Amino acid sequence: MTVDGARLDPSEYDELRQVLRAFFARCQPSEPPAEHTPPLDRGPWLRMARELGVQGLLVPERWGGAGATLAEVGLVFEEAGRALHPFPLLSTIGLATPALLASGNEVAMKRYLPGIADGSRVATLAFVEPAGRWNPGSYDTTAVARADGWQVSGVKDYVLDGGEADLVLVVADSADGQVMLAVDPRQPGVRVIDRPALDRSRSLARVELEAAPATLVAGPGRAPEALRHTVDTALVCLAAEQVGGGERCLEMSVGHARERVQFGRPIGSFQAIKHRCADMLVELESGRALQRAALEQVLHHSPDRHIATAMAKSFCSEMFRHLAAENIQIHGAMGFSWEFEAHRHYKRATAAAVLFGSPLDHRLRLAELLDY
Amino acid sequence: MTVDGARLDPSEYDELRQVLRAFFARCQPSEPPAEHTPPLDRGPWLRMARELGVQGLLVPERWGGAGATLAEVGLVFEEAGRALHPFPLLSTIGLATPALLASGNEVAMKRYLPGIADGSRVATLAFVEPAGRWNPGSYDTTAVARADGWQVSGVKDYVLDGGEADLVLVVADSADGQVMLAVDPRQPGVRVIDRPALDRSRSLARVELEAAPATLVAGPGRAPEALRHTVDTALVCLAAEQVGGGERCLEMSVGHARERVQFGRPIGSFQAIKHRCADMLVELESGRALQRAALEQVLHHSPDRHIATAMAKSFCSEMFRHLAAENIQIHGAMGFSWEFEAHRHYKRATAAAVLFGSPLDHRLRLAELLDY
Amino acid sequence: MATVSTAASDPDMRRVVTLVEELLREFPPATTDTTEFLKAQFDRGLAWVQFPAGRGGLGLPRNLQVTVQELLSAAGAPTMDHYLGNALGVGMIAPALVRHGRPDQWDAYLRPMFCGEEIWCQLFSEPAAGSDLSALRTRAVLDGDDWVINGQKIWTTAAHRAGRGLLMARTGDLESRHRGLAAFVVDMRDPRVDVRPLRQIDGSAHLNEVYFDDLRVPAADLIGAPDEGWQVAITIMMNERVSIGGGSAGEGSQALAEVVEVWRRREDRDPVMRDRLVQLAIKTRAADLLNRKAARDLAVDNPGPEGSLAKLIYSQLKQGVYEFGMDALDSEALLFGSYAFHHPEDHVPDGFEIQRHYLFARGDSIGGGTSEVMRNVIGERVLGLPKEPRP
Amino acid sequence: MATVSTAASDPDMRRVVTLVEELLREFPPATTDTTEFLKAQFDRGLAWVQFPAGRGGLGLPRNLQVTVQELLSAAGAPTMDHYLGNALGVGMIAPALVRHGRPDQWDAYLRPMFCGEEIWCQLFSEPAAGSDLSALRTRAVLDGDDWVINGQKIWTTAAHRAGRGLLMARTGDLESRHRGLAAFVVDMRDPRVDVRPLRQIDGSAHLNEVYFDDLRVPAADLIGAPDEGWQVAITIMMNERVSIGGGSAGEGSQALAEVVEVWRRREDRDPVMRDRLVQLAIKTRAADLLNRKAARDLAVDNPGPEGSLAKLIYSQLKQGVYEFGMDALDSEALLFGSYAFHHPEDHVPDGFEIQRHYLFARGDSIGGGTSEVMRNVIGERVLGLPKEPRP
Repeated sequence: MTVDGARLDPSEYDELRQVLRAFFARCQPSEPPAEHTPPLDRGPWLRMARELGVQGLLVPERWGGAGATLAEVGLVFEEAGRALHPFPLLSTIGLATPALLASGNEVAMKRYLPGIADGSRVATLAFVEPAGRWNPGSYDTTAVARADGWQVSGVKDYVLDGGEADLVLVVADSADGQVMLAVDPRQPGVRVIDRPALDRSRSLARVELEAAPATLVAGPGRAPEALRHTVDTALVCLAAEQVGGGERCLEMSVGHARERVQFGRPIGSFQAIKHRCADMLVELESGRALQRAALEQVLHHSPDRHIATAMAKSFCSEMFRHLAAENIQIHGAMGFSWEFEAHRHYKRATAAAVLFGSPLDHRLRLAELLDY
Repeated sequence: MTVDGARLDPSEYDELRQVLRAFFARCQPSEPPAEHTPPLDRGPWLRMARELGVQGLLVPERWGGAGATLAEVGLVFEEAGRALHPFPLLSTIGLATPALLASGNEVAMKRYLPGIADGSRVATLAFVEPAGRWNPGSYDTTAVARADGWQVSGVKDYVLDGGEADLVLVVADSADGQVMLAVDPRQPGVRVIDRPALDRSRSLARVELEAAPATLVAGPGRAPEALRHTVDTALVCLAAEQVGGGERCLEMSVGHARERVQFGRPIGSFQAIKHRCADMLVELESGRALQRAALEQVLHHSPDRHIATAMAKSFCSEMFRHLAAENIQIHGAMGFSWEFEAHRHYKRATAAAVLFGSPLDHRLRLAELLDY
Repeated sequence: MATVSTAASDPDMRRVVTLVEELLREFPPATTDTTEFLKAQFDRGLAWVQFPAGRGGLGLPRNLQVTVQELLSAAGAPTMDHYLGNALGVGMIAPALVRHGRPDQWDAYLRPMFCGEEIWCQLFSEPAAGSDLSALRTRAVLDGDDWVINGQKIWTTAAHRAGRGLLMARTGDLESRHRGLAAFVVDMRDPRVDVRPLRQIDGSAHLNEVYFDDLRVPAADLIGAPDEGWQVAITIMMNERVSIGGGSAGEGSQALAEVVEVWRRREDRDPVMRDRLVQLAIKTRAADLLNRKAARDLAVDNPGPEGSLAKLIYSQLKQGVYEFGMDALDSEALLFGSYAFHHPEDHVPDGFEIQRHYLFARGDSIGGGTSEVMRNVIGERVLGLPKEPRP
Repeated sequence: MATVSTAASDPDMRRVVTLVEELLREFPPATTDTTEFLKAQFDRGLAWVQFPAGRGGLGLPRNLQVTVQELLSAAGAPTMDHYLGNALGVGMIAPALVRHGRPDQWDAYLRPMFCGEEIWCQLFSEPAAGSDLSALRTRAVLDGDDWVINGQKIWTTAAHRAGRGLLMARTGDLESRHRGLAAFVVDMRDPRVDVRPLRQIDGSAHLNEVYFDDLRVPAADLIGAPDEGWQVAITIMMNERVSIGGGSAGEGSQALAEVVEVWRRREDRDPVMRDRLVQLAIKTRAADLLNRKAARDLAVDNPGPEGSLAKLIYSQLKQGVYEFGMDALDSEALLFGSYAFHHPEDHVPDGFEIQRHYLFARGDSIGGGTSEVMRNVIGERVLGLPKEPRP
């Protein structure tokens, strides 16, 4: 597996960041309805692909992408985290795209990546099962090769943006070991059920497969390592999103603390608030440092990358959850109101901490990796 | 095992408290020397027995004591904790006295308790061994019954006030099970080695026994339960001492915060200090509530007493350590100085947290007892 | 209970125990309508034993009410906190009415309040004055025999179902700060009172905005003097902290029991999680012990700043407990039922209680005085630390 | 390292790398006396590359010094922090001398300071003015060509072995607060300077009291103007936080490594303890990453408030790490070697390093500005929050 993208010059990062921030601000949806996660508005999604090329950043140029690297993708997730946008980014470019690239399967890449890059295809990866374990040893979902192609049966759950996806990559066990398959959710034998999500800015689905027709993307020789690389990439992307979310929470808190007057003074002049904000900054910058280091290590395929991603995800999860909670506290009753943005970050932070394994799950892995 | 003492009327508690506080203040030793824990000054110790009857509080009247209860003893430890006095109280009245009482051995009680009550006998309990485990399943120290009496061999460590003790109660394994024996440290076969203690206000010793002559205090039918009761009692006493220490630390912090002026204001008017003190009070009062509840449960031999003592010791350990650290922080560089009282509380708190099992040890026991 | 047996030697205690026994005999809880029972309880002076005789009380020390509640609760009778949905009125406003109001006001308001016929709300906070009442802007202007009220309140609990409200309004100018405030009883059903529900983090609307547009309040409905509002507010807030902090005995234990249930359903009992649970159990025990002590120590009409301690502890504890609950749910924590708009009294359990309580617990450190304000109160009023200088 | 290879395209970087290579070739660290090596390093402008040429520097961006240190350290050469025991002078006072002093002062002080011939101390704190320099009382009165100094300093690091001190004294009246302060270079060997060691929590005397009794300081030893002391202090404190906070790269990792060693000696690896250790490892990694970033971002002579961030993080981290170390020692934590009075440079390892570091770490959140002051600096100077109102 190679990372052959060309990295932007860091001087161009600020520009990319501004462009992304402006775009997300422009297409920020109105407050999500309470009863369900809103369906994806495909207009802005296509515009994002066409105007910004976000979905194709990681996709090599020969398949319609920009051939950039995880460094640029990290920026996208920081900005998406700030904006709290319900775009299916984590599924499509955080999971499915690296999975396809890591498969090394030229046919699959040629078939699926151009659609991802041009925004016409939303894709996701279904690996977790109803028990909710993000790093299981084996899967109950089984894949069988038949004369007319593969068939896959089983139940996947907590599938990110499963209800929106045009392509579902399914991880399953076959007689010869773990495989990764492409499933078209509109085929017979596939049932996609929306799950009511705590974080209404990211939809979740259960995908039930009954002898569903499937195409092999990675066989037993490749699938386990491809999955590991995909998860490392997704951890870095999610950590970047958490950094962006934490940054936004701190920004809101500081803004409010400067403006809001109580007892005749801006509340930010009280040490209780000022020191809380200072501690938030310390946590945010620590998380950012860990996330950036993890990104570099995954990018360079460094031997310590599993340690770095586990550290980043574990720390950034708790950082964002804490900052989102502090942001509510600093805003007082307003922070607790439905109309205001703060609670949506808190829900995003709560759910993001669980996705791809809890902070404790990652620390348990770290204890092994560090030989403690 | 019965608790047959008569409890003081709560209205008399305040008076007892004042008497104790005045006494400890009067015989507060000058700052302990650095190189070693100072030897016990027997004068004040005897005076405390004669004037206040502290050592005989738990001792029934027929053996020269006051026949009071653990409730009064708890008060003594709160005040001793405040005063940070190096009296061998925890060993003599927190361990040895309840062990003798719990043994049910009238001969042993008649022989040893009067000397404890009148201050002429310092006593301790040696149960821990060099591995430093406070709650082991079995002991390496062995006791053998011979025609001319018992002999005990082995090494005990972290023996509280072992260097001062006139009587060492030793827990050992015999052929028939756990036993408790009385050993005179001046007998041949006994070697007592002072250990350099982090907390120089409480001396520790290693006691090496080589076929040392011993008298049986509790046989296998009684010793294990007597030890359990003794440890429960000692946990309550130590927790009371921790509450007293915590109270003193908060008092010092609040006093300093009221007086010390920085940036033109008393530092206690800054929320950073004020809120810290408020949080200290919350912890202190929580610890006090747990300690008092545990005391009542041990006093009434309630079925939940093991839960209550483990909760009290675990929480009060962390409370005192935290309050002692905060007290240093609030005093700034002065809190860090040898001349000032704050660091001695910090050392006491650090050591007290380890004695009779760490907070985590107790929580592990609680997890079992609560069936979590 | 040790308390009851110890204190029963006291003639007041014996009197109260006898009255409760009579009440329970004449109105067996199992077969008596709740409202009827509560009226009988009020008429025997067992509503608030510390209140004057004939006004729901017996003029006895307030801590005897704890005994009353324990005895009633043991007999299955309705207890204030659990059955009335009027904790605000019964727990906080009633003591303020008795302390600052007139006997004719006691007669008019206390009995319907206690038996649940009239729900009360407390109209204090405003958009520009959350924790800082001295910045209130709602104005009351005397016009003949009426006060005319204009302004807006916010974060008002239960306003949507309240019959009466205790309103804090400014009778002086803005510069008069806390000195120019008055407390009024207002009729929440008056068309000049506009109540708009405020939706919160979990979709529920516990709170409301309330607008007053030339509401006329008879001068007789002023509580105390036209500049006594600040004192009324302090009485209410002290009681509020006891109430929010304390709530019913064992509030902490209830939250803990919920997450222990989730924990015991788990297949793996991770030791790190288990230790967190043990720590929460210890803190819960401490909080419940402290709270019971605070309830016993309460003197007549005079809850001290200890209520702030209890409120601070419980709000942190509940957040910690439900965070543990969410972590124990693991991936199930990703799911939630409905965020549909609802009033809290409509709530039907839907299997996502941990998630809902987790979200809602964030408000525990905000409503009824933020944890920051609680720490100020503890630092200044309990520990005697100096106040912040006024700018 | 990625940094070196990226930035080596830059001509400044190439020049520095060449100079270091030459220095190492001419003075092989293995066979060169430390002082001689440091003099040669100074003369080549590699002491502080951001300083003027001929004064230990090359007039280049400060961040290139990081490269110098990395290259020297890799070659086994003495590095400032580890070999000099003069971190205070080299890290904090030198930049202030260059920023606020005169060229003749640079010539007099910088070379002996850098090569360790003259140790420096910083005479700021006083008993009545710990964190609050505007309350300083030590007075400097001009008498002919001399300033006459009277007063007392406290908590002065290294005063007992310092040849020179940078003294902050009041030239105005007390009401002039921070405006009436001046900075002087004083000769610590003058008999009118009385240094008394202050013993600390572990028996060591890192700190001192210093008394000045009619000490005469030539007017030429004033740094900057007689009212420029506050600016000098700020320059020093900003550099101090970088230095205390940052210290040498990997300070956090070193503390962590110590306790990991204790941990690995344990027979049982309790999972709760293990998780704590993992959390500390994560925080250590974050702190070292942040610190390295801060060191790289340093602009010439202009460390920003980021140093406060690093100091706050490291002080908390080290306390947490050594608390873990003590808990990992279990009953052994009850023991300690000697509390005998000693100067820090006399310290010989005695097998109780964890205990000693645990005790000493309590000072990390106090010395060089308390954590509370650091949070104020971060809140006000990084986040732009409003200051406390002056009373």
